Amino acid sequence: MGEMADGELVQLLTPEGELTEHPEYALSLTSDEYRDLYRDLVMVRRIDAEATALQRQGELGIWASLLGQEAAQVGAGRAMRQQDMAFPTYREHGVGYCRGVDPLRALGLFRGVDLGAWDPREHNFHLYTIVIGAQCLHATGYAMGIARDGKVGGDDGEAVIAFLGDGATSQGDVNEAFIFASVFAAPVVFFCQNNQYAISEPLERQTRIPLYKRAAGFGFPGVRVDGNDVLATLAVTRKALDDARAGQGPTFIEAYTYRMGAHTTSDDPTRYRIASEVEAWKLKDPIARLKSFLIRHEHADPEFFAGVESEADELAAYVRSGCLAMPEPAHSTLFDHVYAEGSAEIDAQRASFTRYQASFADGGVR
Amino acid sequence: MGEMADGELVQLLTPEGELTEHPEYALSLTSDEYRDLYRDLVMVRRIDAEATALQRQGELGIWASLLGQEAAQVGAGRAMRQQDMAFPTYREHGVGYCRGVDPLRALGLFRGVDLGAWDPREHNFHLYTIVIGAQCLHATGYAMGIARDGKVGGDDGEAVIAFLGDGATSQGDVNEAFIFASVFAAPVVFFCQNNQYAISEPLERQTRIPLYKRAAGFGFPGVRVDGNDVLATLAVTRKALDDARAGQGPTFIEAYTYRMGAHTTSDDPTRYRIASEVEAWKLKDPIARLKSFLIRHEHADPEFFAGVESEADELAAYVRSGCLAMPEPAHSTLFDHVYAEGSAEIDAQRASFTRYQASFADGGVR
Amino acid sequence: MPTMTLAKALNAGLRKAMEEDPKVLMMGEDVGKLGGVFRVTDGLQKDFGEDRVIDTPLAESGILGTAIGLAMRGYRPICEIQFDGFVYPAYDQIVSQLAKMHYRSQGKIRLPVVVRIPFGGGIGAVEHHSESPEAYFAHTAGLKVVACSNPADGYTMIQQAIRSDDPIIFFEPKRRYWEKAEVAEAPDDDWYPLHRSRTVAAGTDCTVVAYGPMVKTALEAAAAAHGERSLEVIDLRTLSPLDLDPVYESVSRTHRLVVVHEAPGNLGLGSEIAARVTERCFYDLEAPVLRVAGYDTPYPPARLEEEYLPDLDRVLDAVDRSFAF
Amino acid sequence: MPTMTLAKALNAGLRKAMEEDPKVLMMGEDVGKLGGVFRVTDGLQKDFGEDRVIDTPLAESGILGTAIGLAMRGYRPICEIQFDGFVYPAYDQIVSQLAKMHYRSQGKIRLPVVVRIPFGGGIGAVEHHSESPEAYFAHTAGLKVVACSNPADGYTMIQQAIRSDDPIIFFEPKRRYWEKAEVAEAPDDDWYPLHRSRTVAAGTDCTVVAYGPMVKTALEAAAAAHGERSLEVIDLRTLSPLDLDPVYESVSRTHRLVVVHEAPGNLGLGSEIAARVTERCFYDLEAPVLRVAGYDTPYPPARLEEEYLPDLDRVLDAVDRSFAF
Ligand SMILES: Cc1ncc(C[n+]2csc(CCOP(=O)(O)OP(=O)(O)O)c2C)c(N)n1
Ligand SMILES: Cc1ncc(C[n+]2csc(CCOP(=O)(O)OP(=O)(O)O)c2C)c(N)n1
Ligand SMILES: [Mg+2]
Ligand SMILES: [Mg+2]
Repeated sequence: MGEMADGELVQLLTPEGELTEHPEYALSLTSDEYRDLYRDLVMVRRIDAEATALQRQGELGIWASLLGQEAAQVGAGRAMRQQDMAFPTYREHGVGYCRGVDPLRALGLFRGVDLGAWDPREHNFHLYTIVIGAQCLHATGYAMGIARDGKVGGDDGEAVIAFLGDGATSQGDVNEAFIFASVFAAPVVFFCQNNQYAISEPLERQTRIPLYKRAAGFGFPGVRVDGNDVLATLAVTRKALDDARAGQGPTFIEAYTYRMGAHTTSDDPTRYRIASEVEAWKLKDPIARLKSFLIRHEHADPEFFAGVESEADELAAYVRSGCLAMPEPAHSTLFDHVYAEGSAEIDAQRASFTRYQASFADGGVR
Repeated sequence: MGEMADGELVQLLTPEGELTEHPEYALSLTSDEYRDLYRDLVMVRRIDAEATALQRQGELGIWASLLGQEAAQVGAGRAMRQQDMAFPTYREHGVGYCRGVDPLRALGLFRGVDLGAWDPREHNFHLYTIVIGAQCLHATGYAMGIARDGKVGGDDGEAVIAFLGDGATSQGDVNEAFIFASVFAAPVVFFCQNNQYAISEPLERQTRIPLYKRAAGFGFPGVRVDGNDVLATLAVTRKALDDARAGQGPTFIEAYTYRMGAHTTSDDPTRYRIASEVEAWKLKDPIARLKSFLIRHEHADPEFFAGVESEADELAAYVRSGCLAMPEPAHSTLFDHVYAEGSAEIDAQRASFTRYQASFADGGVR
Repeated sequence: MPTMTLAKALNAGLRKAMEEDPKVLMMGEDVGKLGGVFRVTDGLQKDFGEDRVIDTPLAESGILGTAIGLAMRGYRPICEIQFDGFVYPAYDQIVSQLAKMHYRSQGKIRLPVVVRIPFGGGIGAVEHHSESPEAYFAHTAGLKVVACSNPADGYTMIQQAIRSDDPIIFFEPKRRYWEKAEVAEAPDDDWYPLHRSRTVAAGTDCTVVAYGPMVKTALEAAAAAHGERSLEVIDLRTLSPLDLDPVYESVSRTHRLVVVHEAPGNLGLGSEIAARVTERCFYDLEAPVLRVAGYDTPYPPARLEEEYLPDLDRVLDAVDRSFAF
Repeated sequence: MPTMTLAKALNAGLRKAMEEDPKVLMMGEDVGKLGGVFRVTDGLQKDFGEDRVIDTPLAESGILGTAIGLAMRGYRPICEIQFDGFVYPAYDQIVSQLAKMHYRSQGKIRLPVVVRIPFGGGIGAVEHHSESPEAYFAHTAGLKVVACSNPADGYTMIQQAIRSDDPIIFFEPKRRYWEKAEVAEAPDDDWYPLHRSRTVAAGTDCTVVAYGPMVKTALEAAAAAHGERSLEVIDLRTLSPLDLDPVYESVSRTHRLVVVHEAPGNLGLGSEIAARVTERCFYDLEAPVLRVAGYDTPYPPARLEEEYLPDLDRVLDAVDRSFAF
């Protein structure tokens, strides 16, 4: 495990930054588009780095870093059309960025001020899901709804992309999602970032064969793409979403990548993996790779890179100051939105809570 | 769906009762062995018929008939060695018969006098499992235990066979069982009787491609066998169990068959399937097929068949009288065996129940 | 409308809801061609099509999880769980996803999903077919839980549940499916609210609270006691949030309360009702609240279920014990 | 043995059980090399090997289901559920399989499976990491449910649970993992029985019952009230079956009872305790049993958990309210 047969993997850009050809997937972008992807990668990494720093300084309770997975997320995020819907795990900050979610909104959950504060409909980007695999069924159901709405097979086609990790493939819910998606030919793409670990557990605790092969047994295609290659990820995901919108049903994409950092800021990966493995993956860094390409093929000049850097600095500063300025949730919001149509019981509990809290304000020492 | 490509299916005996060859699976039996299999099929069908009759007469609350699936069950049951362990659903009366479980014991659950009364260890045949799919994980765990006990790869190898239906393949638990079995190379055979229906739902509500193909995506072999061919089923299952005992890990077997009767006696299949389909499958009857073979190739004479008939009559009479004679469970057994180590709370409830019941015996009209 | 069985009344209610709102979907195992194992969805697929009455793969978590996704897309799915004992594979989707979504999204996502569960025993079934899992859901914040007890309520409550923007676990007393009663077709605003308990027999000596299948049992007990003792029977109807005002009021008059349910007593609905009523009516009660419930054992073989399940005699015995205090 | 944290005490208890019985296995997500996210299984895989400390696929139902199979084969598996909120995918295997097997097999199959669940809030975690699901299991006949509250109990109770032939849901108060106390290495027969409650502070004015993380809170309340009011604190320890004899005895002296837990109040353990104590001690009680519990909302964002969770002040407030009755 961990090593793959060459040829299995869709790659369009080598780790050295050279374009390669693939018989099934082609992508030709303008310089602008290449540069935009580069900018995305840098921004996404910077947001992540800033959040990690904020956690270290006690401003976030925890943070799930995407370091190393930027290309997979930006490739997938940019493959989506406006009308497509994404169902993320807790790590898809990069996809959220592509969907126009203010990075500050993504911090709320980790800071502990809310449980997800953006409007999923505004961005077509659902709230984070922490229970492993559960979102794959939601995505499938949503996609079934798209089909029922007649939004497949025509010009107004819509598709769904469900994100999941390599560990998640072991959950019953994920396999049930494959079944529902297949049986109902739902327009959904299962985008699995195989970052080689589920917390401490290496991939061989979840499977004995490459993950992308799982899909065939459920009756739909599985593709393994180099998840550190933003071009290949973009091309493969675009094709899968196009197929879904066209009414071809689901595709499973295994984006082969690596979690460069800890599982979350609470984790200590030195307990379960060796430094040399991390070093080896550094050579496949998704940003360095695209940068080499941009430079070699003169898609970008030093000014461009400097500009991106300073843009990233600004974004980081925005994230930092915005995080520190996030208002604390008002105590009584504890009781808000338990039910859409309210409940006398919750109202009563809120009232007694308010009275109780007021009893302190009254200066009463209990 | 429903139609399969020829060649996919392992068959050793045609519906007309002629032997055919299969490149991978061969079986050569003595006349005695052929006759024994025939006897098994007839006994199993007769037990089933009698139980169905008993239900109609109100002696059983419900019955799940195996009519049409005799060959699949006898083939699998006879493929097992003494030391192998079976985990049935609620329909494997035929396997239970092969494992030496008194058919009366299997009736208890359906009569409502117990929840499974045989000793699973005595017969290496676990209690029936009604919650779809749950037993596949038990079987896998049991098989993991076999491996831990060092009972694979040597002469004292043991294996497990888990029974499941076509509908069951959609359950998360079943797919998780595939994953655990594969990852831990557990000596377990998943024996799926694809009888084309999950109650009223035809196979295409569970899958778009043949079920046996599911296994490959989990990293172990899947085979489709003619489940109405007892010889093929025996050969395929024997091979799979041998592989498991030898430490080769799991196999998935799809026994392609048909549920000739209703799902259970509570069901009305005329609501969801057409008579012609049933008629077509009648031509593939597993017993008629073996009988033609036995006659044509002179493995058995009319006496033999007459003997089997009268043996079956005796068995049916035994089942009938035994069922009617089954003792009602004593009321206080309600409180038995809730805990292995007891509970003061249950003791107290039993005591108050006994007092309460005694208050009626005292002639008190309440 | 005529006299009809509970199963028919539910069917009529589902049909009406599907006619009124094209976003209403029915999904589950065998709900289509077969019309459900209890025929509650009989004829719906024929009339509304396979896109609206969906035979799903055999996977309860899948049913609930995809229903959540469909609800996010604007649909109003009704999930049928075939029997009470088969809801547990969907537990995570119900408890961690369905129940919490409105709260965590600060009201931005509404999940108007109804989960229909035939529940309770008394039909001589095999194991896992006679469970009473309502407390598992009532303890879960974010869910609303109701139980109907008769055809008239079945007809209206299912429609109200479908119209509600909250997720609702809808319990149907399977052993009452075949019992008939008058069902009135009422204009909406005359309907009794979904989340209200209702006094179904007036009395003065002792209050008896029940829900689902046990309402009939409680009424039978009241009839049997008639002349000797006057029992007031309250049909709880809403199991979460509870509506105990009618109970408090009743207990303030009767001074005694017996709660009846099939589910095991330990941490059953009866415990919560006892705790609350005692807190509210502490000085009114002349005896502790007594509970008549299933024992704290797994559901027994069918031939023992008569002993396991509360019946008229056990209700009257509890009333006696209340008076003996 | 020295002073140690609860996490270390549990680790020592697990280690001892594994040394004593080669059939004891540990299984779960990240329990091997990592030693569990709370390090409760730290070092066990190194010392007992990968065959006895098993990193499983990421599937809780799979963990429980295979543990059941392993138990049928003669093993004594201990399953770790990583956090409280992740036990629900395994709910069916626990409630329909693990809990019922001994009963349905008429005692022929014993399933000595321990399910360890770090539970409760107060650590500033994200959603699904601070749940208190104990009532879901305590309502389930066939399971035994316990909660430890301190290192000494952690060390002994985990060993007793592993030795028990019944399936046990073992709750560990995660926010107390890092708190230290003396742990005594005692000969077996001196050990306090697993299924017994224990009075941890004597008092005369009001009884306070708590378990798991709230025991410390109750003790702090007792200390804070000291001089003014004398609180008797009982650590429940066994959540099912309940052992309420010490509570009845205490209430017969104090005449007042407050029950404290983090789980939502509605159908929480407090409701059952209130119902039973009122039934048994009806004439002893000078006030209704009062409950201090989490509110009936989903677990809130971390920055609101201080408001959500019972604390010393809320306990004292309830004591005040009891006296005001
Ligand atoms: C049902 C469930 N079980 C356990 C967890 C705890 N947990 C959080 S992340 C994680 C590992 C997930 O691995 P993977 O799917 O590969 O995603 P990655 O974190 O690597 O992106 C685990 C076990 C959880 N969140 N949900
Ligand atoms: C978890 C669960 N859901 C639903 C049921 C109700 N049920 C009993 S049998 C059955 C169909 C099973 O079909 P299949 O697996 O093909 O087995 P077959 O009955 O055809 O042998 C269903 C839905 C159940 N027993 N368990
Ligand atoms: Mg991973
Ligand atoms: Mg079938």
